[in-house]
Amino acid sequence: MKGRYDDENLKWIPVLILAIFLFPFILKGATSSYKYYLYVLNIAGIYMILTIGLDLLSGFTGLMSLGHAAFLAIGAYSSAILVDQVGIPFELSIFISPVIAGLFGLVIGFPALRIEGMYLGLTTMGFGFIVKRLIIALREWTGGSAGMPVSKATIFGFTINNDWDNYFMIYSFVIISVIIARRIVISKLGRAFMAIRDSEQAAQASGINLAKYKMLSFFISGLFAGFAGVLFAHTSHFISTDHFDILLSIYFIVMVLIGGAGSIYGAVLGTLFIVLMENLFIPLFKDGLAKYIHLEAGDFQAFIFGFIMLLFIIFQPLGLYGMWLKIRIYWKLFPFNPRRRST
Amino acid sequence: MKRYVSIIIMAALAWIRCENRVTSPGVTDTEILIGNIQDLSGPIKELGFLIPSGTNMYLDYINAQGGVHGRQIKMLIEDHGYNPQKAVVAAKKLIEKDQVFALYNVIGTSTTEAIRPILEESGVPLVAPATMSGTMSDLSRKAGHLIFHTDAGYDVQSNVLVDYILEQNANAKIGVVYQDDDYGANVLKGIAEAEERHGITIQREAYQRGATDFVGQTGNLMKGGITDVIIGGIVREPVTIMKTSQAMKYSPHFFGHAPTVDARVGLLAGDAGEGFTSCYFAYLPDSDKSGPALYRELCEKNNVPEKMRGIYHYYGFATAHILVEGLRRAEEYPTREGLINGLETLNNWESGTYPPITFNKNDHAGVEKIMLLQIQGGKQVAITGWLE
Amino acid sequence: MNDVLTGLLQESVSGIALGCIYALIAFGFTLIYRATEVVNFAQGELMMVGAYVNFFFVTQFSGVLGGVNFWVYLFAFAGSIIFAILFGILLDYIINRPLKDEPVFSVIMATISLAIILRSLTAIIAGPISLVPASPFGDNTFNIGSVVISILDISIIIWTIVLMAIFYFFFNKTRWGIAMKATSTDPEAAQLMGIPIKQVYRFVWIFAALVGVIGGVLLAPRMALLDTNISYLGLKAFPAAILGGFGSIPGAVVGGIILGIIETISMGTLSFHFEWVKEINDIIVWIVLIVVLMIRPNGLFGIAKVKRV
Amino acid sequence: MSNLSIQNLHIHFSGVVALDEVSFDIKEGEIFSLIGPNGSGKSTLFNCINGFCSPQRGSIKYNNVDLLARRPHEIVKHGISRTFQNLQNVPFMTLLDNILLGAHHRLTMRDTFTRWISRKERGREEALALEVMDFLGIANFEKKYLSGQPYGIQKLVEIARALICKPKLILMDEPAAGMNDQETLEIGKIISEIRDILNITVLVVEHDMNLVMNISDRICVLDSGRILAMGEPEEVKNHPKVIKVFLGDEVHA
Repeated sequence: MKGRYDDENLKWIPVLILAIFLFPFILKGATSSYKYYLYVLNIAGIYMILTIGLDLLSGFTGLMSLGHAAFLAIGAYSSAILVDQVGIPFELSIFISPVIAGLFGLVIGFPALRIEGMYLGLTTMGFGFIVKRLIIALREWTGGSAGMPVSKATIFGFTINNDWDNYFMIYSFVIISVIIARRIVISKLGRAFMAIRDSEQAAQASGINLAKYKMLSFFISGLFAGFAGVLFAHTSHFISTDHFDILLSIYFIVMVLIGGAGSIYGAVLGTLFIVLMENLFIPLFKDGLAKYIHLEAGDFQAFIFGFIMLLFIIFQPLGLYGMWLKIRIYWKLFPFNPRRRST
Repeated sequence: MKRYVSIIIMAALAWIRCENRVTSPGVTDTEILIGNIQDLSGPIKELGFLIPSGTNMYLDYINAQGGVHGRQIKMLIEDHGYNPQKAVVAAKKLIEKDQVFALYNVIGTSTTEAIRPILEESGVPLVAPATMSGTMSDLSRKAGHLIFHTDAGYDVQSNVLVDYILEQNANAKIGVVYQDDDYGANVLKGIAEAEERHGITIQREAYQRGATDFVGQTGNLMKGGITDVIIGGIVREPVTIMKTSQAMKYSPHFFGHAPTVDARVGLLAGDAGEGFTSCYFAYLPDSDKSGPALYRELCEKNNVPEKMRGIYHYYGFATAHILVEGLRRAEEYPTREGLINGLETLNNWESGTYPPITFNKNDHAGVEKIMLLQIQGGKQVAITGWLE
Repeated sequence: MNDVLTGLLQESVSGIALGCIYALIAFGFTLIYRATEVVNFAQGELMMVGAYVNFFFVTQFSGVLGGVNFWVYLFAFAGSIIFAILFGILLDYIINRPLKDEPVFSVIMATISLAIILRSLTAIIAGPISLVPASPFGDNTFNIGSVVISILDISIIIWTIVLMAIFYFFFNKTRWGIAMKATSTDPEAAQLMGIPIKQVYRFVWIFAALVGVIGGVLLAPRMALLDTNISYLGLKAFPAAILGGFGSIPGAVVGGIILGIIETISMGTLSFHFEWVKEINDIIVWIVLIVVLMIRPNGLFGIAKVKRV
Repeated sequence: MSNLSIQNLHIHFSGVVALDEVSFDIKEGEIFSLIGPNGSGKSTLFNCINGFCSPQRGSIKYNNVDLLARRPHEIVKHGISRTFQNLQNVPFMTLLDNILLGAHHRLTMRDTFTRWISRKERGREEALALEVMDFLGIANFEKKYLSGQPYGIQKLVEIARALICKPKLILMDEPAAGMNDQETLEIGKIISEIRDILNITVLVVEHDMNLVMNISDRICVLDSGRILAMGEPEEVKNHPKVIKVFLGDEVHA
């Protein structure tokens, strides 16, 4: 019997995974500055893991979070302290640190039982500030606002040395995260999350304990973010409170929404789009343009970024994944395309 | 015969040296590429604009004279928006893609700390990071041997200020107002050292980045009977604090760290700012040394607008001297090691803009001297020589 | 004891003035949220634009009128208000119209990108160097007992009261105001009743721009230096709007003032007497907010939305 | 044997009395209808049974279990499920997932994890839903997203979601609202079948008098929170007070 989950062209997935792992080799052949491109992709990969978790929370469960950079920070700092100061091996820290972030998720999940919508968003934003302050206050371990250096990751004796190694480590974890998140979404858990988002009453009438599942959603989201934090710490080798700015949290939500909330692939695409846009395309564009006009103000990059985002939202409000679905439907129906909605 | 052989050997040697010339990244026969990472879109974008402008003014001057060893110095500027993550991206771009010879004047403490691992990995030296963190020149830290720090740390500044205050008035009660971030943490580090050395306690008052209101802090200083206040702010904070205390009829002596050496402090604070004492680690743009004189001359020549001239623009100009001197002292066909070795030969070197600078294998803190300046009649006047 | 009381009073006056600025920004949030359920992340940027525009007008008019005097400020203020109205109309066309059928989240995203655009565009146009804003009131102060009050602070407080009174009158007594109220309660029903909701939405954006610009004009002289960073005050006004209850006009004012006072007092008297307050005084506002929301999930003045099943 | 027993239920919201001393019993295996004008407290009664509202006085017992002491999500464990007046579905989930949502408490967490790995297990989960869908005649729609489906289908999905948890009592809030005559007949048939084939007690709130009269074993008439009349359809139909409330005074005048 063909299961209902198999309708999404599983045969392409191994090809995609292969492409992900072959990409650095192609890049290396194509350009000598491949390490720079790989580094940007690595950031995107780390953020992807976080935004997948954020999507489970905000896109699927409908609980707004504007403080996700805090979970990233908790994961990063826990792992840095555990590995470098307590002496726990990295392989173990991968499991412990996300759980710590997840437990913090429970702490912030507790107000979420009563607070909703934008109110919750702002509560989580406050949580972000509180965590930042906590990190500064624990300066004995965290180095306070000066930040702290972090050692390189070592997995089973193999040290992850440079961007090349990081790429393979990070994207392996990204693939695992996507698979786990997909599994969550199509299981009882995911249904419960979506039911909470769309109708709390129906969820309760179906026997879903709102409190338990909201907390669970925060916990899982914290796990993903904390895990991203572990990778963040051990691949950038230096963390400080400046890394985990409130604006970063807002960017995370932007990534999820640009991709299309409520879809795992959307979160991945949105993250890739924003990170590449901000760190790669716009600087390159600026370099290209600098040959012709002299740019006095450095805000030019930010302006282009905001402008592209605005155009994107106005012309594609459903996000990248929505755009992809539209294109797919377009080709499926090819000669008989529906007219554009004229309103 | 012997002559021919020796000529051939000489030619071969010259050829080998020629081969060596082009291997160093960022250096061609006509150009040296330098990378600079500034905050062009973040909270201190004003500095991100002014400092490189000053640097470029000096580099243009040097380039017009034929450059260093016949090479023009070209500086590429990237933005980090005061975000360490973006600083790393920018550094990677400069080093991997643009292939710069060296990094220079990266601004901010956390941002500079964040690119340490990259410096270590790629062996690119960083000359004159624009941060006054005291631990920047610590050689035992990662990439320590690659960083040449030319700013006096905030801890040094705090120490000197406390020493000076106690010298003037042994019974002074000192208070400090600090920004509650890494800037403040560095200030407090020096304050704690000074407390221990003198056996005094200093009242601490915090404020948040971007705060507009200092009534609470000023009131607290007043209640604590503080006679000498050290302000670890930039421009807005000393101005507002001095105006607030004037309104509250509270008149202690005010002191500030290097970022407060801005002509606008005197301008904005008016008579409330009279007597405000700040400290700086270079000669002021209007002093009569050779560096400042050149600065004024170049400003006139390039028609630099009046609002751009000032301590930040000058700072970019002043630190560029050290970079250029380092490049001069590197070999004729510079390598990164050559630049490092060249800079490490500086021994009490007078740039005209800075106090005598010394770098060697064991010391990468070029300047640990500061000079106190006081606002008198709305203008900053040097009131001491170099203090250590 | 007397000393403490004076200190508290002194800090409260400053706190109220600061709180009024927060209230004005929070009020901008409230207006747009009430009508469209959109949280306008660009409200702080609107304020920043207002401050810059006012600065521009002051320099221009003082050039025309020869020197800075009372009339210059008046004309500049009038100019800023006209600008605000035009700007509000523009925003309605850019943000609201194209996205009127789209989910609320898209509009929120649009406001985030608008915030980025405004911040960078202002810096590109005005240049990265900080400006020195002037105030018609200078640094003048007066004393009540031992409490020093700056005239600038008083003018901020008075302006906020006047604006709130005008808006209160508008919303409760005029036809347009009542139409806007109706639209915010139930847009579909309002449309059926013949209320032109397109115009109502345009009015909402104009008002939001107006309070933003006025807030900017009032705040700029208090900042000593004018740079684009003042837009981050928008983020600080969020808790004010939330504390009062998103969508409530008195809530915005009360929330703003409470937060303003908490901020100054925690920096002042509290941290003088309790050393540990220094460790938390940038998050004390958030702690208060979270505690209040735990007790009243819809803020102090907010009303819970009832959903029929 | 008395199954659901409601005693002296009283609830008021800020002065407005929604239910006033309402008492009745529902026997196992009957179709019991609640009728009454808008605002007479029918939905409130449902919400009380379901735990969304807590009444000021009175008791609701099901098989001697005090339902008022349970939280909303626990009610379904005691064999009571419900449908809603306004559709409470998840639009961006497939029909199958929407229905499986109702099976939430039947699937344990451990099964969930095995299901992650084993495709066979997933098939078993789907079979649960397909069974119910077959019963309601909406099979073959299972992979479609709910959003964009006709109203009738969405309504049936609600019923399917209530049925999949194998309840002993099902509360149906206006199942025929917004449907045409043909669909209403269908719904009536389905309600009868639910009782006859699945042996589920049905408590239904409905405005469509024809439907109510056709399917009900007993009817309770509510007006302004009070019980006007209760009994067999014929009995209620001819009750003078009921005629007065439903048809107005002019009939008698």
